[in-house]
Amino acid sequence: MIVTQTEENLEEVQTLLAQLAIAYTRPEENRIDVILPPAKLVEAARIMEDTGFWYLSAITGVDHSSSADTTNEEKAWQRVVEGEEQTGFGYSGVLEALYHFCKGSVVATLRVRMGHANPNLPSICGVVPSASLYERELMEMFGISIEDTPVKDHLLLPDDWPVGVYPLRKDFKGFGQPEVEGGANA
Amino acid sequence: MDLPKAWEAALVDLKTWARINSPWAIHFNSGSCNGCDIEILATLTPRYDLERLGIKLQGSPRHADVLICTGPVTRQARERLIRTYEQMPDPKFVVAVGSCGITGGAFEGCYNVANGVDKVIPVDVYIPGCPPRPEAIIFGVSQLLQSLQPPKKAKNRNAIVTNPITGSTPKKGVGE
Amino acid sequence: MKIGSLIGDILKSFFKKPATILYPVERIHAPERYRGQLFWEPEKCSGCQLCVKDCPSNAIELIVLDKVNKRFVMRYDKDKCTYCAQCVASCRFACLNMNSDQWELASLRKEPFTVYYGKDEDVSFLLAERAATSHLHSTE
Amino acid sequence: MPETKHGDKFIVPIGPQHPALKEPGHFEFTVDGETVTGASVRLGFVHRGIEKAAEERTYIQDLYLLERICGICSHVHAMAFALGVEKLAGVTVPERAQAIRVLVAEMERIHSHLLWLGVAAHEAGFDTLFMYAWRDREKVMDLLEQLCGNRVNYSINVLGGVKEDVNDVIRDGILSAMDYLETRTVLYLKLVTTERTLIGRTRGIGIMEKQTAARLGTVGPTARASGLERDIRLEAPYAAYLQYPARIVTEQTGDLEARFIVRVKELYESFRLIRGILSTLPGGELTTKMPRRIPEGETISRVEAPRGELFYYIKSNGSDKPDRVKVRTPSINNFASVMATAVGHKLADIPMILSGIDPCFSCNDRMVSIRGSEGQQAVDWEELRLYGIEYYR
Amino acid sequence: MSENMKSILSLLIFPGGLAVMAAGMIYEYIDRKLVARFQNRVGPRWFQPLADFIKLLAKEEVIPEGIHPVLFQWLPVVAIAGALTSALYVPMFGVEPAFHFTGDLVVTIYLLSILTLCTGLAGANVANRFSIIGATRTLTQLFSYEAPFLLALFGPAIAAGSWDIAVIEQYATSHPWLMVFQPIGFLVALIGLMGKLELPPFDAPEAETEIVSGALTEYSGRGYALFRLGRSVELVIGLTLVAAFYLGGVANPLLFLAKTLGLLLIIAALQSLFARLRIDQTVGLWWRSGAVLVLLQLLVLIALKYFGVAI
Ligand code: SF4
Ligand code: SF4
Ligand code: SF4
Ligand code: SF4
Ligand code: SF4
Ligand code: SF4
Ligand code: SF4
Ligand code: SF4
Repeated sequence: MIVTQTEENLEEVQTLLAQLAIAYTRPEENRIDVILPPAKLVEAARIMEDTGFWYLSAITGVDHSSSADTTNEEKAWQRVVEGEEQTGFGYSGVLEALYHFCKGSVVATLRVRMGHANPNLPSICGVVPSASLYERELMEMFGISIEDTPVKDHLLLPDDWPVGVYPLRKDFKGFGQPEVEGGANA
Repeated sequence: MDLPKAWEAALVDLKTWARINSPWAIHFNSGSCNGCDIEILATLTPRYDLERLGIKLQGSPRHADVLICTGPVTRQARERLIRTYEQMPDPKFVVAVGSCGITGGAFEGCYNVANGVDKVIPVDVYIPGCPPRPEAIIFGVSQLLQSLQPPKKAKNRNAIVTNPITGSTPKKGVGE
Repeated sequence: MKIGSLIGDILKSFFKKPATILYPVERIHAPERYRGQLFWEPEKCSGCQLCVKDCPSNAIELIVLDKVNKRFVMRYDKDKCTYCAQCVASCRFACLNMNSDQWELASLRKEPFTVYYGKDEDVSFLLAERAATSHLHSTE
Repeated sequence: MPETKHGDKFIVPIGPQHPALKEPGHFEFTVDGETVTGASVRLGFVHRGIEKAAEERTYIQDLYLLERICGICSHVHAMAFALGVEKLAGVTVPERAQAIRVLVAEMERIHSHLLWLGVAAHEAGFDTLFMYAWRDREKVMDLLEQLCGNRVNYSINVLGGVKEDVNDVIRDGILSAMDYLETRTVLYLKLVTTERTLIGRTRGIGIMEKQTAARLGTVGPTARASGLERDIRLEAPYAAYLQYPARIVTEQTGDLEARFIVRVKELYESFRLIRGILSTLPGGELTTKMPRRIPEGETISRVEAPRGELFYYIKSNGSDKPDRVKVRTPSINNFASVMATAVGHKLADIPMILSGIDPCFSCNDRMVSIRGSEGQQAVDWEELRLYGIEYYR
Repeated sequence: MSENMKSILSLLIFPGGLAVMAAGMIYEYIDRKLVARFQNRVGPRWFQPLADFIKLLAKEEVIPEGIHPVLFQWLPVVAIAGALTSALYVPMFGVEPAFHFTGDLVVTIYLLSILTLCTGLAGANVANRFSIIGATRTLTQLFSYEAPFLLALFGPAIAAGSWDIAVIEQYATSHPWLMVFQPIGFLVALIGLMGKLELPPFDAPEAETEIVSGALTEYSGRGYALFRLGRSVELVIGLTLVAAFYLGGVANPLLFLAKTLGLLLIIAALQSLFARLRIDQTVGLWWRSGAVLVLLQLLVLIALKYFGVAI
């Protein structure tokens, strides 16, 4: 029997994660977003696991810079670290990883933020084994380094993909047509 | 001595006849969305039954005459596509199915694709559509077979429909 | 557990007419809504370019010969089109439609895939102009 | 492939495949002696960079681009995206449009399950069943073509509604096809539960316990065959599923046979839903006006695809192009579950586990090569399986 | 006509060469057509096997690297020669076999196995993993069905008290259909024939979804054409043997056609009915059911014979 106790579940997450979170928001009626420092991520994941949010639906990476303002990124990151900008979205110079845990209709998202320069995350594979694929995707698509994840090979990109090029970052503009076609004729 | 010559001509005709009536195919997915692939598979099923034209899907490139290729050719698929093509014995033909196999279609300009099969290997027939209906695929293949026909007999054999598209003359749509 | 549960069905199939349609021998018609080749009527077009903007695969281009007199030519690439009909939905003047009977588009060459729509004189004007410029380029 | 070897640890790669029907993948299993200690998967043979391209195109173009992530469940992709964008724009889509979306989604489920049944049968070397399943599938394809204008990639969605309406002719056509398919489904259910040669290849194979399935985030029929009641249509109803509630189909055994049964039984459920929708189709408009620029915000859109939960995350920045679109397809979740169930098993079990999860896996190259100290040693699927039999004797 | 001329003729034209090849193609066509009809589709045109054959002959023959080229090229020839030679001992089209001697039954059966052995060798010769697996499976399967098949054909031989195919055939013609008295032998012979020809559900050695095309994956052109033709020829010979032994002989061409085609119909239906057996299931089936049952039947036969009961 599937029960949807949206409100109760949301309350539960909120109270349990209260001491770890920097802040939280309730963007939609079935969602809660909890902003965490990267160091607290694993702990938070374990709490989610224990409360029945064992279903990790996906991990989304987001690059918040628009491609124009990457110059300011360190400054912006500074503001985040200093707590000036802790909620909301749409500020620049920040990479963010979103861990979507689901239970019934509720989506609880753990959000951790990093600067562009040296993004680092702990792996949650110890808690949620199925995170492995998504963490690999984060690594190759956004260049976030996850030191203790079990497998670090490429997942989607070819093996001869250039090092240091991360296609889903905003500053990646593609290789342009000639390169791809030239490669094809080789 | 005319006889050997006549014999030779007959032999050539026989070979052509056999080639046209027994095109075995191999199917290669080079990054397509599966749409074209399921339509290709559908052409083998009772509704369309390509076996009645002698077409069989083969597993090994060594046994195939026709490479049916779908998708815009991703970076990873490129090598394997070339290898498959090289493994096929001559004479061999390539059919590019689907808009994205011809030009990249909706994926044109994506960073991981080569925008079309003919950027990688030579293509003999292009079948646009997204995906083309199974009938349209059959039509494309019959175009290929027709082109193998010696010119004098090209018309009335096999009851294959001729291409209704004539050059680039603009036409009005029906129903206007 | 049984073995050969399908026996009734295969026997039935054996005596039934095959489900096959004999396509290349008998021509068949697609349903009315089928989205085949795109067609464009120059008379009604306002030149708003909405269709071009919304096309997911750059399959159409509206070439403006004379904006004031509404002389447009539409270039259409059958091999780029994804046959999604978004352009048809976007056009407020119903200039575009997709023909349910033109789906046998296969060709041995890529050239026939690019077609130009428009009033006859506009198309021939454009093509002549293009031929001339390409000639210029080649002699350079 | 990087070859790694520490002591008696080998990497065992499986795939990439022979080119055929679906997405090719490549798997690598690390084994320590007999036991699998790690598993990894390599996808991307069909990776086209859609997520990046989506950021560079307008919402309207994205609708069609995303629809082309996959030709088998194209409609649910477009629907998930459209629902998400409509949520962001604060637009209410007319009821009739929502009902038609659900109608097409259920028809797509029928086509997808029949397709799967056929392909699975083909994998098992049961070509007659393959032919019959695909022959019957053509009925649905015809209807979809009649209703939407294309057999695959229907493109019936637009942002703000649907393009095409259901008229009387189409409704009658669908209803009579449902009756026909229902009689056929009886046969399929009989086949998958009683045909001995088929059961010989499905019963007791690839068992996944409910607990494991739950922990690994398995979705769709694979999860439901393990007794897990997971179905977004019920958990978080979207579009018109509130008005036309689905019923869940589960099996407890969790083996390959259960997955066959769940999928076939879900066909009945789809027939019921379609009949319900057609008998009480709400009236009204098909589309509503959509802004071209979508207000800033982010949303999550989840729908139940034929293979399980499909997850979209859409972030807009106020312009006419999305800032980020994340797509998580059901398959990747089920990949994760194979990867993890493999760990701790004997190497000899791997082929079973792979083939047990999803037919897509079993059609990945059956070739396994063990990289041992004496160079490369080729082991095929069958040898590996025989080896498994031997091992357990 | 001298004896030599006669044997050469019979080897090349009738019943050895062209005639059997033509018959092979026709029977292959009928088989494919029947299966197609069982699957509710139209199926191939009548000249399909011929077109396939000529096309393959005209194709480039790729000789893969790292193999024994002579072996690679000659194996198909040996294979088809074996199949064709065996036709000389079988009463084709209701005509007396070209040759016969005491014990030619055993020789024929071994000649029939040459094709399979060649297939196996051909697979093992090639450095392609699919081929090697295919070869292994082919040989595994050979060992599993060969014995029951042989035993199944011995049944009528014991009944007739001779190892000469022609004599057995005459015995079968003059007695009621042996199929009635030895139903197990009949079934095993028929199914053994399917195993021999690697028809579904015994097609694990060339399962397309698993190992591409098995042992013959690397063959293109002429070699592949010959192997395929050899198999069609075996189909005809096998059907003839079963019809001659179990269905009351093939005394005249009409009876021959009627009986072999009847058998073909059964075989085609069986092909469409089942899912593929895994190679271990095949082996298990043959040894556990096939071999044991035929052996039992043989023992009963021998015992009856011993006690002088007329069969
Ligand atoms: S042409 Fe269309 S349907 Fe075919 S593979 Fe490409 S995107 Fe898919
Ligand atoms: S149908 Fe779609 S792809 Fe084709 S021109 Fe129109 S908008 Fe572009
Ligand atoms: S949308 Fe219609 S009116 Fe506007 S340019 Fe296109 S065809 Fe012309
Ligand atoms: S959906 Fe994922 S796998 Fe598919 S193209 Fe996009 S990024 Fe690649
Ligand atoms: S799960 Fe993925 S590959 Fe499978 S049908 Fe759906 S979108 Fe396509
Ligand atoms: S799970 Fe299977 S069917 Fe689905 S996308 Fe993956 S390979 Fe394809
Ligand atoms: S899933 Fe199987 S049939 Fe499909 S592409 Fe992969 S290997 Fe081929
Ligand atoms: S095994 Fe054959 S029919 Fe099946 S998916 Fe592969 S190529 Fe297609």
